[in-house]
Amino acid sequence: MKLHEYQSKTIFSKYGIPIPKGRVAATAQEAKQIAEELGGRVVIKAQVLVGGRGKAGGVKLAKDSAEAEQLATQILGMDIKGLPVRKVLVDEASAIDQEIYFAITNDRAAKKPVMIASAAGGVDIEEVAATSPEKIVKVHIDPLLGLREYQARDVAVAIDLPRAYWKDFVKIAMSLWQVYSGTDAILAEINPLVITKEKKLIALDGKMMIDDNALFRQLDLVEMRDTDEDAPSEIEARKYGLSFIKLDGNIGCMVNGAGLAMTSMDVIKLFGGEPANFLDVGGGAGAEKVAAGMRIILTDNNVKAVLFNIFGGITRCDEVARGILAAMNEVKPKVPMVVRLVGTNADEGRRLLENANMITAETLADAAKKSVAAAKKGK
Amino acid sequence: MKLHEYQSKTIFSKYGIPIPKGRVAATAQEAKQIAEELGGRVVIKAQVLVGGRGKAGGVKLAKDSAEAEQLATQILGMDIKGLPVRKVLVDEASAIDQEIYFAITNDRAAKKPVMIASAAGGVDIEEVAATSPEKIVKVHIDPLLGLREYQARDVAVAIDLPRAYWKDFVKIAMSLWQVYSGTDAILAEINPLVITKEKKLIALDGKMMIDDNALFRQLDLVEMRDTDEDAPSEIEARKYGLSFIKLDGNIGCMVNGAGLAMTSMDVIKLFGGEPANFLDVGGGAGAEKVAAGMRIILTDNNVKAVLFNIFGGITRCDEVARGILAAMNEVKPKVPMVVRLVGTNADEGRRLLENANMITAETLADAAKKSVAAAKKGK
Amino acid sequence: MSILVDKNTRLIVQGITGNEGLFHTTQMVAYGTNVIGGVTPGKGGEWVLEKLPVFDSVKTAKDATDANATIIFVPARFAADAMFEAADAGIPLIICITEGVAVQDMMRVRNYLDQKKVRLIGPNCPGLLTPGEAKVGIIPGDIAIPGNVGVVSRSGTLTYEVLYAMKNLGMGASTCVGIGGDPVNGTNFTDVLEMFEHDPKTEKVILIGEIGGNEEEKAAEYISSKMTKPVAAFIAGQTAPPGKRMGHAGAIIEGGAGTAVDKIKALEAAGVKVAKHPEEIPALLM
Amino acid sequence: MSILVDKNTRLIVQGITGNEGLFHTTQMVAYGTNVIGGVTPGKGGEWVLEKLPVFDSVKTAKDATDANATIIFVPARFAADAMFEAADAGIPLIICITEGVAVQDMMRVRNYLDQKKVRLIGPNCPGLLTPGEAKVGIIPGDIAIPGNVGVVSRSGTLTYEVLYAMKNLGMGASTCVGIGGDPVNGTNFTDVLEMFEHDPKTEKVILIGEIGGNEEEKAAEYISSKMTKPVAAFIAGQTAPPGKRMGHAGAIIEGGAGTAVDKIKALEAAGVKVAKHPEEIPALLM
Repeated sequence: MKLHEYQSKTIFSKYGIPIPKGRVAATAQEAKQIAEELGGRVVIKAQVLVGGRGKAGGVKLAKDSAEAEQLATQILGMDIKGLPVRKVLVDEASAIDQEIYFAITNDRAAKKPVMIASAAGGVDIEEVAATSPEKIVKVHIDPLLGLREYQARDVAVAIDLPRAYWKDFVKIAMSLWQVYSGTDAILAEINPLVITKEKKLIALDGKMMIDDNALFRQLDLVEMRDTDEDAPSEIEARKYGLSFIKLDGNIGCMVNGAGLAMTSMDVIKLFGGEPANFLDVGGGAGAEKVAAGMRIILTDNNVKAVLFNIFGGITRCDEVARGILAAMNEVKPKVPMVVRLVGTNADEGRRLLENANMITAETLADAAKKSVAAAKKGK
Repeated sequence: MKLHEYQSKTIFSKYGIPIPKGRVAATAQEAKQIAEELGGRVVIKAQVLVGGRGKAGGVKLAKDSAEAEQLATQILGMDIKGLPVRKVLVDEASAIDQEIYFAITNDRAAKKPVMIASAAGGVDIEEVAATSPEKIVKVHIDPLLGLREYQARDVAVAIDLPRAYWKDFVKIAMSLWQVYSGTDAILAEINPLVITKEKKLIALDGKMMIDDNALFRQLDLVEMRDTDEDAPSEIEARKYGLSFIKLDGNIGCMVNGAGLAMTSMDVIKLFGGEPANFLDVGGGAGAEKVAAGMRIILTDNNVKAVLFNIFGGITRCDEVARGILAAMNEVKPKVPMVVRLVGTNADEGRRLLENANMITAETLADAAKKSVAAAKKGK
Repeated sequence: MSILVDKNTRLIVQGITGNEGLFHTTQMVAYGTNVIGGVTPGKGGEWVLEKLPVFDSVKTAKDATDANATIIFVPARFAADAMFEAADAGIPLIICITEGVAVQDMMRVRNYLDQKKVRLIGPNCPGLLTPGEAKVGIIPGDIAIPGNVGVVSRSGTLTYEVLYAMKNLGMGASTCVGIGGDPVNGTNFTDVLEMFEHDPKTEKVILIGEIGGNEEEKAAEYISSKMTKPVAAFIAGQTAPPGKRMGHAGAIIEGGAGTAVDKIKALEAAGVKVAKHPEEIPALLM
Repeated sequence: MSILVDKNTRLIVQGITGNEGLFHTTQMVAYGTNVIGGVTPGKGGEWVLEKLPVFDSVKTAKDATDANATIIFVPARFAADAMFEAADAGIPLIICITEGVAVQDMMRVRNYLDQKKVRLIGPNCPGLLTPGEAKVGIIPGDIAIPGNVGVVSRSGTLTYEVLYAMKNLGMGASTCVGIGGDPVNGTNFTDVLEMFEHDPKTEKVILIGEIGGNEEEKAAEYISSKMTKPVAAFIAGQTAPPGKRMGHAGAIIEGGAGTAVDKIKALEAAGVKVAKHPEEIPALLM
């Protein structure tokens, strides 16, 4: 789950990391009022869950509240990489001396959290990593011990941070560790962390991603989820615990297991088709989940055929078959359906679907070919 | 640093451990009022930092507020093991089904925190440990990982706690771990943890000891220190960072290092003397600390001679000598002083004391003999 | 022989009285796996399938049964505790089927278990199958036959596809190891490849990977430098749209994009035959 | 030879620019100890005693000097961090002089260091002295001469008494190890006795204990079962009033009261000669 910049910075601030004065606004009028309260120059920043908004013109400097209103109007009307801008953050403008990159994230290979920092912050850090990897500092954190102050100091030394800022930097690092571990973050990123002309360290921008698997103990954060930017079908899928991604093809897929779901897409493509979605019904999917998945697939008008590929393990094929039957009763689908059931309780599942007028397949290749053919006919 | 029962239970409650309703009172009038507020039967408990108050008559049951006042008057007039009772805790009386012992403390040999529990709570647990060690359950806690719920469940199983109470017991255990680690406790003890007739688990009594070395990060707790029960000389010593214990002999001792201080007492006794105190001036003791130590020793009228035994290491003998001179100027002692300086800057120290009219000694045995002789003469 | 589990495995089931735990215990027992009991706190003293004792804790279960392996079916929020408990009780092999364990929990688990020299398989994995001897997990038993091909996979159901395709061709497996797809887990490709390399019963190996991370690249390194046995592979997600990225930091840490193309290239460079679709794999080893 | 430190020790000082650190660095250098630099965060690039470089971190100090030992003189509240830092930087021998470290900090330190196979001496200890070769700590150098007696002690200044009494009798020490008096520390009597038992230079051993804990009893066990070299001992606190107890729990955990009488009994039963006062010890070994 991604958080907006303004949400991330609110969390930073709660944990003691200095951020610029500012507030989020949903209208240009609000933006104007915030700019008036702040006085002086302000920055208007589009709040969208996608990178590159600066280059897209989503971040502007306003010299006063009148200009703030005007720029907010402009930005609130924008689409950035397909996402409409619904909110802007109005922040006091800072006079910047240096920009630093600083983040804590997971290193899956090392099985440990890691601090990443670079004196070359602000710009695209991925590019820095590619072209000047020596400018990127990484220090691993023992997940049982937690971050220790000397490790933060090691980072300060390694990025040549002027000595006068070490104490503040160590404080910010310890706070960012609290943010990361306290919120079950996958990423807690400050970019840039700036040294201002007034010789202060401030988190000018922030980005956080939270582990969806940990939301059961992060109930405050669940409320921050911005569903405006998800496709309605993805929101509906999440409600049923389905993993769904909409794609541009015409063959709807329902598969159990992420690996097999990706593979089913691969094989459809291998035989000349185009998948309409990725849908993993998960392990132990019951009838209700399957029915929900089928409704979601069929709301996409591009779908000309549906492939069910279920290899029973934790999932029982009879349960899936019941789900398919229930959904068919309700949705009355007009497109051909190819079904392949193998594994746990597959016989019972096939028996249940016998009279349901579906195309059956034995192998995955066979199922893929049949659904490609069916989709072509359906055009 | 020891905490009173009422202080310990306040902390327990803050961390979510259920305690009886009640409050502390300094006068019988207050006790009466609290008993009125609580209604019904109450327990009046002497608040002294020493064990065995129950046997000493410091814990009584009152059937109403009038009796509460009467018993509080009685208990507030008591001395328990030499300590005057200055406060009583007035708690709602509980109807008890079972008494359990439960504590978290340090296991110095294992270098780990340990949970200790016994179904035979309430009584003297030390006796249970001596006579029926099989009734005591110990489970170590990884200090980096912290207590895990299954460990608490293991304890519940091991003490045959009825299943209905497991959930609450696990909650209490997790809370007690938070108490222990959050307050830098050396001991966080609930004895007894009771099952009431109403089928509730409640911490009926509590005892905590805090690590003095961790008080720098436990500033809230520092304010809880009850100095009423310390000798004024010990309070004064603590102010200067000296480790001082008053004893009954007549030879004052000032030594650097706890081991050497104990040894100096041992050797004084070996040669027929009686030490008047234990005083460790600590490592790197400067002149000011030494002067304070000397003032504290000389306020004891029993002292007929003083032995200074300083083996310089981190402590510098010249600094100690300066402290002795400063204190002598101020206090003008009337008793003979035996001085032995060896180690770091000992020559300079001896030179400084040359004209100070002190008895000097070469070896520890020599110093002990001379001070024993001097004290005898001084009688 | 085989790796990790066989007829001598003495297995307990954590979460044995839950829906999933009970269903799969039944399946494992039916397969002939030597399941000797289970754990559900608060249900100690009960019995499952009339012959399997239920204990309140792993410790009491281990004391009573001398189990040498445990399989975990508890809900995700309790899974970390279940793994810590198994490790502390001294069970040397832990298989965690549960999916959805929080990643910070898994980092703590993994760093703790590494101190204890405990082998963890999973989480979010289908477990282990040594055909004809022991099914320790949720891989349907009837889709594989005994043989000399070691199978290791990050995926669940995709593994079933491959085992099933093998069986249809009369090809058997020595042991099938589902290592799970989570970013932080207990056992990686390289660990299992090393076990297969040293297992006399295994003559060939099938590796089933997917996009993300760099474990397939590490496996390729191991294969080219240490392995003598032939390996065939499949990588899922060749046509997947770029997944949800962990932001910039993820790419910096992981070094590469973890694409199927990169992985296939690395494996082919190590002499591994890579299949176009999973049902094609067995033929590559014939 | 000797144990732990000698002429080849390459020592850095954590807290080298502090009062205590600077004073004792001067003393160690004057003794001839191979001090090669120090650490004070924020003072990297400065010099101490004109020839010792100061670094901002143990890592940079280790990288620049290849130090193989570190001595810690930082204030108590920073001591745990200093020990973690030294261990993480890969320094195999850490001597912590600092007194007053919180005990929960020390439990974390000890459990972390045990994973790293790092040797910690202290905290709250006088450090190490191998007479004529290296003084790594605060034991005054001129009170001991080289010889064949290994000395191990929980106490600070009491150790000096014993070394001094030895010197006055012409008896020299192979190495003197102050293990420190804190309840949770890095190295215990038994560890050091084992090193002395295997050190060719050490022919006899002096053990200086005190009341509290049960390390002396454990040492007695080791001596009676494993040691071939003669051991003499002294236990401080024979006349001490019962100390401040850790409440009931302490006694349960520690098993005994940790009295001098118990310790002396255990040692004597193990064949150790126990002195009545410290200056008497050397004679027991003559």
